[in-house]
Amino acid sequence: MEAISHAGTVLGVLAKDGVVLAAEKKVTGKLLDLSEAKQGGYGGSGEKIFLLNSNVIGGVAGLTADGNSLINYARSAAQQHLLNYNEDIPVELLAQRLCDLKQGYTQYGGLRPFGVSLLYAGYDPHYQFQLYHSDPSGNYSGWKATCIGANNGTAQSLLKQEYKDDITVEDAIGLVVRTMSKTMDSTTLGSEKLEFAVLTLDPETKEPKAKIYRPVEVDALLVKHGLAKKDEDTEMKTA
Amino acid sequence: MECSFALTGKDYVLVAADTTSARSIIKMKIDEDKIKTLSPHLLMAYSGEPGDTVQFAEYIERNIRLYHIRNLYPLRPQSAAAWIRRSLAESLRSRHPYSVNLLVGGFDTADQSPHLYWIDYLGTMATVPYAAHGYGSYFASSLLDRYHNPDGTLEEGLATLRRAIDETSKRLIVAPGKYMVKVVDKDGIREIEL
Amino acid sequence: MPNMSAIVHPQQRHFNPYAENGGTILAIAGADFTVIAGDTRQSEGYSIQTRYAPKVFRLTDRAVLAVNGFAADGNMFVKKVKQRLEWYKHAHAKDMPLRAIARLIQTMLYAQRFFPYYVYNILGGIEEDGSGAVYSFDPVGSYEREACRAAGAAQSLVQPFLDNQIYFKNQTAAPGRSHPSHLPLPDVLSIVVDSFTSATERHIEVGDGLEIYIVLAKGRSLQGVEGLHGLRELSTQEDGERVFVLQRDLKKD
Amino acid sequence: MNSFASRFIASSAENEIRQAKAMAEEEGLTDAMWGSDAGFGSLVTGHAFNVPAVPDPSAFLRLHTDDHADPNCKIKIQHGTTTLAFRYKGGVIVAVDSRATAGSYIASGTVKKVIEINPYLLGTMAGGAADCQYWETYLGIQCRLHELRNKERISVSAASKYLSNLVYSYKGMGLSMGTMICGWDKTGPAVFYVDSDGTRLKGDLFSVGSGSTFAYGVLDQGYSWDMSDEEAQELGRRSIYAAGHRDAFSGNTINLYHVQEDGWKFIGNYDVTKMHYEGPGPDVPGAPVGGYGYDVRTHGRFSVLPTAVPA
Amino acid sequence: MSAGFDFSNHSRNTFLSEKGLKVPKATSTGTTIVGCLFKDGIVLGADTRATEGPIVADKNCEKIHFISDSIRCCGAGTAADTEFITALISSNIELHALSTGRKPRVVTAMTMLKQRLFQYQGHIGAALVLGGVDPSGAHLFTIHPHGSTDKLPYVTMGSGSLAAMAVFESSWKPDLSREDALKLVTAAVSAGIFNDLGSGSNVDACVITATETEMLRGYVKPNERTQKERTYGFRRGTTAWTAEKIRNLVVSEEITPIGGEEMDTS
Amino acid sequence: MSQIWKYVRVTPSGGRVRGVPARSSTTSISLPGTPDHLSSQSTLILRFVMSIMEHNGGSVVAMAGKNCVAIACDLRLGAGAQTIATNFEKIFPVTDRMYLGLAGLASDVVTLREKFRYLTNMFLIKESRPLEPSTFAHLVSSTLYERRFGPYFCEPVLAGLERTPSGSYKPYIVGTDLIGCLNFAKDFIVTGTASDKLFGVAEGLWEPDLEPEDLFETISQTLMNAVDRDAYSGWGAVVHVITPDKVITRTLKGRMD
Repeated sequence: MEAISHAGTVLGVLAKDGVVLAAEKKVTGKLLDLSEAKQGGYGGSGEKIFLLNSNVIGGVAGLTADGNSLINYARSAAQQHLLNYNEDIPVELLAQRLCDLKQGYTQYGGLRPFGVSLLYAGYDPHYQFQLYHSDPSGNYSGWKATCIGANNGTAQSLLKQEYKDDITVEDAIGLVVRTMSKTMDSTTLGSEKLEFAVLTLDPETKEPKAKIYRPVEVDALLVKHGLAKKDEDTEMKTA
Repeated sequence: MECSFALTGKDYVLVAADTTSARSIIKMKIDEDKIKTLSPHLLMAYSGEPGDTVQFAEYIERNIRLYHIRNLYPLRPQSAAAWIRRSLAESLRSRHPYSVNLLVGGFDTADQSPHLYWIDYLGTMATVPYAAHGYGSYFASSLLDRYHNPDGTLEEGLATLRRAIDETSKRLIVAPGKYMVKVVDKDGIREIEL
Repeated sequence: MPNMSAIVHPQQRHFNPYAENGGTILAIAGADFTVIAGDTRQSEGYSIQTRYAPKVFRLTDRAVLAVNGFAADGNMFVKKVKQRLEWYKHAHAKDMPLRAIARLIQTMLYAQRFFPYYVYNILGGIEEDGSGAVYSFDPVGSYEREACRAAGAAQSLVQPFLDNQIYFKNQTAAPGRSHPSHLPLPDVLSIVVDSFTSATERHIEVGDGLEIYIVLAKGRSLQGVEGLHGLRELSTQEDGERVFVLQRDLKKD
Repeated sequence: MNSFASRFIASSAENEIRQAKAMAEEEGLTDAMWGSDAGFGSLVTGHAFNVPAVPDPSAFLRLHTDDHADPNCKIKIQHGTTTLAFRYKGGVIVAVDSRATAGSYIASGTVKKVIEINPYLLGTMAGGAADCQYWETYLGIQCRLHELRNKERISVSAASKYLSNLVYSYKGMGLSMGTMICGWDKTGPAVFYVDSDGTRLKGDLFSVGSGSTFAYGVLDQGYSWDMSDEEAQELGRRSIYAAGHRDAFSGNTINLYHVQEDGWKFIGNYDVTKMHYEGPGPDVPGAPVGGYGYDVRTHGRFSVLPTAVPA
Repeated sequence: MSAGFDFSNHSRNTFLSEKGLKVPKATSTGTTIVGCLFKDGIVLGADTRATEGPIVADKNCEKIHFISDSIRCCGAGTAADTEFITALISSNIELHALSTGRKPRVVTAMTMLKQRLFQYQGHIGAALVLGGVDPSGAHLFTIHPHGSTDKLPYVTMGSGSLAAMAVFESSWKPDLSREDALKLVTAAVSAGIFNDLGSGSNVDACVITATETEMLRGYVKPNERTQKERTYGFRRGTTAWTAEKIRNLVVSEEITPIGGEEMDTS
Repeated sequence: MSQIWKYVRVTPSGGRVRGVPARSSTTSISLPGTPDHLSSQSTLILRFVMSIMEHNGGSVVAMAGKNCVAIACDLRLGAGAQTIATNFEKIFPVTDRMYLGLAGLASDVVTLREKFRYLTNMFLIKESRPLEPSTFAHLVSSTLYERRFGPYFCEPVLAGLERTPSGSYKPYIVGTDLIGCLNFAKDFIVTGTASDKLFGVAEGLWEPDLEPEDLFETISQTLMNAVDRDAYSGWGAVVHVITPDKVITRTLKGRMD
């Protein structure tokens, strides 16, 4: 729990036609090799946001190593479901599967619970777009907008003020970016600090389509919302 | 000999199965229900090796119910059919495979659409607008090609079903005498007197 | 485990008068010619018995018969057909017309209904109206007149290719045009050669040599294939239908 | 005729073989061979069938030609068919497909499965192609002889009985034939089903062959005695299409015949695939607009089928 | 890989064949494979035809398999079996070489192969010619599907073995030169190619000496297809089709990172 | 699978040994679901005895072109002679530029399709690198050989574009038999009940360096004419042409009988 409250913020907002997820990266620096991340491959762009299945994106706050292990578990579980039922795993079911695992580690002696909270942003035909949160104890709950990690209290209250029930995904993106900019520890925003993902329906196939933003796209998004840092060069020099 | 038929309409699936239980040359029972209700909007007609049929159908019924209880909502028809197919294909690899032919019909409440699947004892599955198992299929499939209306009303569907059953009775020397007919639509499952 | 049925009828299991000698034959009818071809390999199992065993035989100046299947039956059958045609010629002072030969072959094959010749026959030639014709037979004599037909070991490889190239099956004609109903002789010859080289590539029992017979209607020309290497004329009369044979090599592996 | 009749009376398989053998030994010496009977040879003089010198010739034959029991047997006799014939107030409709298969290979798509016995009689072909072709040709000869002897046409009933007796005399020897003898005689339109088991049935409506069940499905539902000629022809055509579509061993083209008082008439040859996509076309009376195919006739309507590739 | 077979389908397939469905067969290489000793080492040879019944499934398959740098193995019989058993033994030989720290020996490979084949009682349908050079000299073995082996100066295997052996019997001598040995192997394989229907296409050869291994893939190609008489291109639009779907793999969405342009955020 | 006689010869396990009727060794029982009792009424309705590979029918062909590949299948799903459905696709996408065709027992087609989808996805999760055709081919091969003594009744065909180190793409087609023996070809690969017919037509029609649109014509003509001579394949067809920048999928207007 302690680890989670210090972890980078992960924030999710449910819109009527999509779900938005954003996360603050803690591990940054000039020397960090981001060549993999530039590709924006299957694994997402970095440390916080991952594609769990073609219909679910996950955001992780807590111990990175535990997170990776859980992400792998979630992906395998989703594939197992696909194998058995020939359908994408329903979002709630995926959250449940992870919580079953997490709960197991709280129950038996000699085992350490996972120090990770997760946000699940997903789509399934049962309940359309959904957003869930699960904590290390194995509890999970559904949300319209929520936040985990550092400063989550501030973010929650901001969201509470600004959230509207019929928010569109476009507005939700704006809301998320603004909230992130206000809650993050650092004063400036940039792709090396922020991960961003959106899940919508493909207009042609009506299938869920996850988009995890590449660093350049994150920067472009920040420029669009007028939140890009101005003093990038100076910061780099001082760092 | 066992015969089952099924057909879809715009917002329903009709499933019919004969009601005879036979052993050797004897009719042991003439009002056996061979259509299982798997979930509020899912039907399965089964036929094949006596013993296997009921054992397998109950195994499927219990597991689909278990999924429903665990996850609060039932499997959608397409997922249920995929899982049933997989169960049959896997059983085929065991020492005592189930020799069961199935017609799985359901109504997907998520997107309000009917679904019908033809599954045989090998674990072959086909997505079809109408289907038949048993010797009746040799007469009914061409007839349904000719008369089935994919967006017909329930009355139209029943009339077409009646044609298939009549034709089978007319031409098949071992045609069954009685059928049970069930329909699944947005309101759930109910039995219909033909 | 003892085979019970083998105990009941022991002898008939051992009496097997048939063998399969591989090879492939085909025939294509044109407007005023017919091409009949066969490879020359004779094999049993994995062994080549001979690299030159003709499968195509001139019957008259306007009829050529190709036989495939069990070579011994085939040779005997051709011999008997030739004998019957010879007798006919003596009785009627003319060659038997093609369609009559076809019916003769049917009755000769059907006479063996309960002890069949294991042969697939294709008869090609020129009808009395001057058109090219192909008749194909099953071992017990059912027959049909067609425009093109392949038989033998590689029939399933060659026939669909001919369907496509001769009958233009599955091909839509260019807008405003239609497919020709008959191909010219040079085209047919090249399709025949390519059919056999293709079959040789993919079927182990086809190869060694290729014999192509060409039957021409009365007064028709060879349409420019006169100069082909290895073309020989076999006609007995100058002014009637004419028969030619063309030999080619096929791969020998 | 006499030799046939005596053989019929004496008939037992062993007897049959002994006689046939005796005749076979004389092979090569008959007048027919000399060509004065043209190509018809043994057809005219009676049948000399050579049989193998084994204790059970029919088992021998089965061993080498019966590809149901053993797909690897060498002599593949062609099988697989849909044929139908029905009687209605306007005559007899005869419709057949044109496919011949040997194993999975489609040996021909242009087989004529209606045998034109004479201008008033048609026979259909199912089972062994050679058996049907040969014996129905032979039947044609006998019908002509009957006409010459009796100065009137043979009845459909008599012709079918003749054929039935003939093939029954070879029962157990491996003939395979299922035919419908159709015609018009003094009694009006008539259809008889005759097969190599010796069954002979008079009836209104028959279908024979591997695809017959599929044909029955459409035929029975559409049949009535009082149909118009156009409706009847359409029903025959549609039923063969149904079998061609559902049965792997039937298809290619449909041959349609209509028997009326003045003899039979060939109505047409229809490609099964063209029927599927386009139907017989507007020029054909009684035909519906558009193709017979399920996906073609229901195009644009709601369907539970996911289209293979969305256009 | 093949450390363990999964037999779970076996009872199912028995069930299916009881239902009357005949069980199909795998590709096999009706084959000519040969090998002979010469002055400096070993020459192996093989044809390149793989058949499925009377049909040629592969005109140019590779039947000389790698075991180690100086050991190779020709395979006849069920194609997949020869492929997998040589791959497995190759891997085990490598491990064995690493654990002993010595160059692998031909007898070691031979023993591994025969033990495995014997264990499977002939059900692994691999008939092998194994040859190589190791510190103890050049060795040539044949290994039969049931696990029996022979060590001979010249060997042949497969459906063309009789034809090939006839060549060896008439012309093989001890201490042949490299050229003569290669010529002899080519002649032996060619005899199989031309006289045995199960063998065909090209001659592959492999010369192994103490110092180097030379794999001569397609050493002789006596059966190249000649130019076709016609070309068979079709006019575009010949085939009638009813529906089309094009999936673009290059996403046209190009993001310009700076400049404040509108971008696709969907 | 095969018989090998010591010293003498290897017989083709795939085929019959000609000259010896295989009857005594073959158990022939009629397939359940075919009208046995009808045959007692009329010998004309056949009792179909067929191999497992023929039970459902279906065929697949793949061809290489110039900087492109194509793969095509028919759409029939049969149960013996009866056609059950005409929308049964046998080709599945594995990655963007790689398609897998599976012909054989339909149950195994679906089972293997699901299995390979699972294995592919797990590969991507674990390795997070693109799956290339040459890698996938060996995954297919070893998956099938794992069941050496109880095989899946499926013969896969793989067609794709392999990324070269320079970043361009080269055609890659490969087939395997039902126990995973890889068959690399530079021209074409065929499988299914029409395989011998496909071999014949493809050998005649295929030419090197065909452009995508020409390759489409050649593979379509090959498939359609081959399945038209095969009783168990046909009823429409689907063709995929894979080029470096797009995949063209077309449904053909094939024979429906």
